[in-house]
Amino acid sequence: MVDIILKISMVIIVFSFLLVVIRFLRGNTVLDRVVALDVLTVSSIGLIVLLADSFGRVIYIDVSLVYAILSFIGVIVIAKYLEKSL
Amino acid sequence: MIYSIIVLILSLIMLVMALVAIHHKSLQIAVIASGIISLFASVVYIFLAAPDVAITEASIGSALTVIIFFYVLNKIRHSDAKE
Amino acid sequence: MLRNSLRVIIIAALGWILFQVYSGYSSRDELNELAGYYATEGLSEVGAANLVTSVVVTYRGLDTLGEVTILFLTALIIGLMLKAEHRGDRTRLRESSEFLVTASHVLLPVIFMVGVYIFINGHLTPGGGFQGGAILASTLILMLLSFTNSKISHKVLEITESVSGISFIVLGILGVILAGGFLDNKILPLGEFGKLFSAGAIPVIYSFIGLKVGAELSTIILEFNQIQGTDDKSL
Amino acid sequence: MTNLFSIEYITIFTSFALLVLGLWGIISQKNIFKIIISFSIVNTSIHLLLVSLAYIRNRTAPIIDSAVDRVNAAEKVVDPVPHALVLTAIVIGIGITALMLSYAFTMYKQHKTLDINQYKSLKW
Repeated sequence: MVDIILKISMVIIVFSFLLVVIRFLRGNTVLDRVVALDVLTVSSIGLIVLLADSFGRVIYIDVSLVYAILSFIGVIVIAKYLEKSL
Repeated sequence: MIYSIIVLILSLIMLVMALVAIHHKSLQIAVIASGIISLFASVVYIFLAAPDVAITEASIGSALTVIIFFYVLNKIRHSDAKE
Repeated sequence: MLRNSLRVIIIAALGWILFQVYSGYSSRDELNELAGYYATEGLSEVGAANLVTSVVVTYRGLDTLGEVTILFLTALIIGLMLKAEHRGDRTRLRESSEFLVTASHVLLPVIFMVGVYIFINGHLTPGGGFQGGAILASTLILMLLSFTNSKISHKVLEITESVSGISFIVLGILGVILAGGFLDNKILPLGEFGKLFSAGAIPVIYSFIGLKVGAELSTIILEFNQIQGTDDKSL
Repeated sequence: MTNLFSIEYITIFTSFALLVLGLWGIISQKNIFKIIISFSIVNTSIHLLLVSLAYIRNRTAPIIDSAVDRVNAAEKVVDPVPHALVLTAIVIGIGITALMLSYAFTMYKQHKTLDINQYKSLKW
């Protein structure tokens, strides 16, 4: 039962990838694209944690930890660039 | 089976992002698209049972490369404004 | 026009070759001899739970030394190239917002700790010196972004880089004297499998690699940061 | 058919396609920044190819803990050697990218343009 629920949530996350990519391709401004990058990162963190459960390896969670830290810094750099104060 | 479908979708997104990175005329969007390619590559490495490579790609390919690109883009834009 | 069609022909030919390679590929179902040796004997010989770490640090340790050298040379050449840039007064930047400053006060120690965790646990969990070093460098980026007027000296980075590089070499030579060969990890007791203080010298070596890579990447970032916003007459 | 739909075949195909796209970008673009971006795409594709070649079906990551038995680890884990190679290759990749960017910046400062057709210093 839990297995099926986790599979369904994986499918939902991949569907959200598709929606965000459509937004990225149609997006009018650079800001739209930056927010798309951020949302993709957050969704990927969720996908990695689900995969760690379904492959049965706890150690994969380290990857999502690193992701969470570094994507934050990358988005701040892009925001500062757009703000013209890098 | 479901893993194959997910990997297929991630690969398709990577190919589309590669096209955007090569052919979009805005440099900032091209850099962001190449960052997304690295990001999905690192998710695919998890499927391929390589967490070490996934961490390296996430920290270096996806974050530091984009940051260095934006530092140089910022400098070039500064010079453009002055001319 | 001719040039363009030539390009298309070259790319199409390359694509055809690659497609032939792809259609001839058949996946394997067991490890080859070398990898099998690493997977069976490596566990008792090196004592690291992470087989990738045992390959990177011990069996192929010399490659890692060369790789760190390449990174050092890269940082050096970038410094040389951007040194010619006129480093005048930096145009005053806007102060960072309250959110960013407060958040980085909280987050900087945490991020630094995660980086150290990643490279000290390199023999047990995924990660190691390179990844931990990258996270340490990103700490520096966050510092540069949030405290815009602070000065970060090159001296500390240089000293960290040199000391860890020399210690790495000294550990390698100690391996020649006390154990089987260059960068042998049995100069320290192997310990209990799966504990933090195990696998001989691997945690120590990986910590030095992490500090060295972190210092080198930080130097590259600092070089790129120092050319920002300088008042440039030549342009 | 079931073979072609397994993970490593999909990723090998993707890496070849990324390689072709990146090379197309390198030889068709005029902007030096776009060329560097294409180079980093080629870089990623080679890493993906090497990791795909290391994959063996129904096996797990080469890290021994409670999930993998220590005794017959050789039948449970994927090949660790390409992973180690890719690990160093990624770190060298960022060094090369940073070097190319600083070189591109120096060229921009000299010629005040990003178009490589204007860089005529070495042309004869």
